[in-house]
Amino acid sequence: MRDVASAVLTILVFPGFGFLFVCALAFHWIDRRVTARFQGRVGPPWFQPFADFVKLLAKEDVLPVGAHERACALLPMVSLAAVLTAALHIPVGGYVVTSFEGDLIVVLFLLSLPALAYFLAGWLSASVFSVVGGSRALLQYFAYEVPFLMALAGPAILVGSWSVSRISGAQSGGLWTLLVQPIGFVLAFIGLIGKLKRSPFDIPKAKSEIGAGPLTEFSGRKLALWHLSLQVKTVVGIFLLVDVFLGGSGGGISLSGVTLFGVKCLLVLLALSVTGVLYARLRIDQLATMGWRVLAPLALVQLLVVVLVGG
Amino acid sequence: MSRRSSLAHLLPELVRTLFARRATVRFPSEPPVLAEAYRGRGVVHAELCVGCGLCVRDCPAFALELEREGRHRFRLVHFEDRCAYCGQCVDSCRQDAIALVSEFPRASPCRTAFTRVLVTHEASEE
Amino acid sequence: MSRITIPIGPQHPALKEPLSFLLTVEGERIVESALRIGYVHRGLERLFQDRSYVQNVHIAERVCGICSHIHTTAYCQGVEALLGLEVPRRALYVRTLLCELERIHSHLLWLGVLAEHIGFTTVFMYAWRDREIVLDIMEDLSGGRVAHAVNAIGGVRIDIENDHIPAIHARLDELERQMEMFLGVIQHERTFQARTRGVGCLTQEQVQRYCVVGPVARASGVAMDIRRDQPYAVYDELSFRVITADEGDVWARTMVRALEIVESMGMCRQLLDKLPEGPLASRAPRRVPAGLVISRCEAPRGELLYVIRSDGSDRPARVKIRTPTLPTLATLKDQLRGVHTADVPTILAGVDLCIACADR
Amino acid sequence: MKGAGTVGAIIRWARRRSPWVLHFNSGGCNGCDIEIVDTLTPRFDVERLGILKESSPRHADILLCTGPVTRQSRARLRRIYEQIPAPKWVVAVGGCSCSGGIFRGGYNVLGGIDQVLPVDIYIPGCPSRPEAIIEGILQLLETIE
Repeated sequence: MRDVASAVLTILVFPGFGFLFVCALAFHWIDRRVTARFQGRVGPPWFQPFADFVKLLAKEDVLPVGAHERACALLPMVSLAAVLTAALHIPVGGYVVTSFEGDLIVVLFLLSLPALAYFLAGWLSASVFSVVGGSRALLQYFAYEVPFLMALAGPAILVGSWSVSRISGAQSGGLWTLLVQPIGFVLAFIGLIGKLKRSPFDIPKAKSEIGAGPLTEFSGRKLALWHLSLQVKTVVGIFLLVDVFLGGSGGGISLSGVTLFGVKCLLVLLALSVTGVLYARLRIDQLATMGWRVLAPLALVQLLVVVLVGG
Repeated sequence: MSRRSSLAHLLPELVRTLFARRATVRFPSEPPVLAEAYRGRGVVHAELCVGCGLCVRDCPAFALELEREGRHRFRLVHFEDRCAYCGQCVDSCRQDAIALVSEFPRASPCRTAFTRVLVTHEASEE
Repeated sequence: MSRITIPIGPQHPALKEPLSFLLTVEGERIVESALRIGYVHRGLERLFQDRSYVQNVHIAERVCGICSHIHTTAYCQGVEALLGLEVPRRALYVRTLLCELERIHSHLLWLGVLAEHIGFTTVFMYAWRDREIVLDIMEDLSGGRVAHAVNAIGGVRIDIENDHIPAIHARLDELERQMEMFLGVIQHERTFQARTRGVGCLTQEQVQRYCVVGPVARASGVAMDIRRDQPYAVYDELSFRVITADEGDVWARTMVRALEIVESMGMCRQLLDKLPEGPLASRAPRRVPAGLVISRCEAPRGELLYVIRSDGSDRPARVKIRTPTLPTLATLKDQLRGVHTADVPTILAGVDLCIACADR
Repeated sequence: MKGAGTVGAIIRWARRRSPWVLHFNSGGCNGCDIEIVDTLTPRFDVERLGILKESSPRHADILLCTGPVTRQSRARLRRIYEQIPAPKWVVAVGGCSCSGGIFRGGYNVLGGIDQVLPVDIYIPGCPSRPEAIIEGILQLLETIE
């Protein structure tokens, strides 16, 4: 009985949904604030993401005629559920809900589900902008996903395990994977930017080109869930990167470990924000070219090095 | 420019901005900073106004109206919602009675609030 | 591949002003585009006929909010010519100074808009932040950030006090430093180049066929500038270069405009240094003798032309405005053919449309 | 929506602190439009007040209109208003969107946003200063139920 209660508590509060929700809003705020500071502005107050979320929940929910209503209602939930589930396998400060051999694959799969949901949302919501945005999202998915997968395969091969917590734990004594596989980290970082559709890869939702992309026709609750799923995805993606490449919490569950983990996460977030403000948005064909001509070969080289030298 | 690196070209400016004095005004909590010359609300020195109507004649937006009831009885009405704040009335006035002061007109949910009587001149010397 | 039709506008984030496009695309390539304008047609030329010459100065100011001063300059210049009025030299200097300040403001604004359209939000923010420097100068001088109400028939309505001049110089110094940074970004930032080089090309021949004017023409190697070719106000007393480029793409237009800002700052300094003493306006009669006049000015977007016909009364019989944006609109069909949909905002921003001017 | 008790208070609080705006130019001269864009940029930065400029009507709460409404843009203005999900508010920015301003009497202008849509707050000025626009929006937010 106590096991069930603690399991429920784990999933709902820490490091489950409640914790992720708070983290997502906090990271989103930090990101906006840092971006604003770099641009010479002040940025939103700390409660801003929460206010936005509540306001959207309380707004009217409309869809245009011709949109697939059930799918449009379901897709944001699928997207959110996928990233929340992925989070259960990723150690946070050394603490993980469930871990098994091969959960890295599951995590990667769950993290790419939102991209498909995003594409379908664009395709099914009966607006030209969202259709264009959706097809761009799909093209972009193919450009970043392969290098991203290969970059994350490197550490797994090195450690000899496909479990996120093992990979994270294996670095506690020795070197961070970042130092062993710098190219892999850079590729995974770039892949993450693509995954999160952040500037300079915010191609599917390019404001000045196609409105809000696939989300153009969404409003109210659905939009709130979409935003939340993207914000949670940011958090989960950063956790994953920290665990796989930056040594996680440094082994074990301790206060210093958790603090260290938090600091590393914030550093990755800062890096994401800085990359976001430094560059102009690329065009989808430029991203595809970059993905296949530069990133994929580099990932291949990194993998070969790992297999030949490390393995 | 001596720097030739093409990746992260904006970085020095980012750092400079980060440590520069903040560019943002603290407007709602502090009063706005307006230039002295700013052409905002219209005010009239009622004692100088003779009701000649030159300002009304030259106003490009028909934002001024002179309601005349006799030689020395008139009201000068200003419609802030029509006004272009161009200052033509200031130029046209030969008595220097009208001025645009450095204060922007306030928003209002109701258009009637924009109709302001600038001068009410009752027959005093008659 | 299937064709879809994308409507852009009249409300669209890529457009600050209403304008409507129907783009037929195959995949991400545009095969055809149809343009519809007229959303901002307010019937201004008719309004000019209904109001007196004095009121019309302010109507001209509101043809366009970005290049407001140059419209009043062209209008006042025309009416002054009809009147045969001698405008005091100090007034002409002030007028020219505002023209150049407005050019800086307009080009910086445009740089920001372009940057936003290629997803370079930071440069957008910086450009608009530094634009405030010019706006501050203009507000201190004229009392208006956007609508300056400086021109009047026969002169100007504001004066530049001598103790103001060092402050203006200091602000221009600040802006000069920032311009160096912007020029660096334009020339060296790789993602910026990737989005603007080779986009929206116009050849010299196309420019001449469509009668394109202003920075767009100069970026295609056509060195035309009313300020040099037919000097008005006091441009014949200033030294400046006419900036041109050969590439004819959006990048070249960016470069031309950025360098023009630098030139304009130099001109502002010359104007402030040479500012003569004297009266600010000569008295203009309300009735204008019958006649027809053509007044040309170099607006931030190119040649602006006012034709004013008078029948001897206190209001014009006809005012016809030919704005620099009009010929540029005609080139869009050519420019948009075959390009990537993502380049549409870049091209639209690149030619710097001013629909409020074009529609009137 | 009249929320009862705490939930209603939270929703009201959220609405006041997260107004997303959509900008529509119904035929203005650009003056107010560039001042609206100016409120987003470093000098005024309305993001610190929670205001975001959205690109899709579906995401917006407040419609910021400029211009005297030309005949050609009237239908579009109404359509965009209808696309915004409730609760929604309309702000008329600038003299010409309040009353037609200097363009009043033109053959192609209707003379003000309130000829087409119910306007919740009028911001005068030609063009309205960024401060005036911010002040107007804040004044509108005060009245949100």
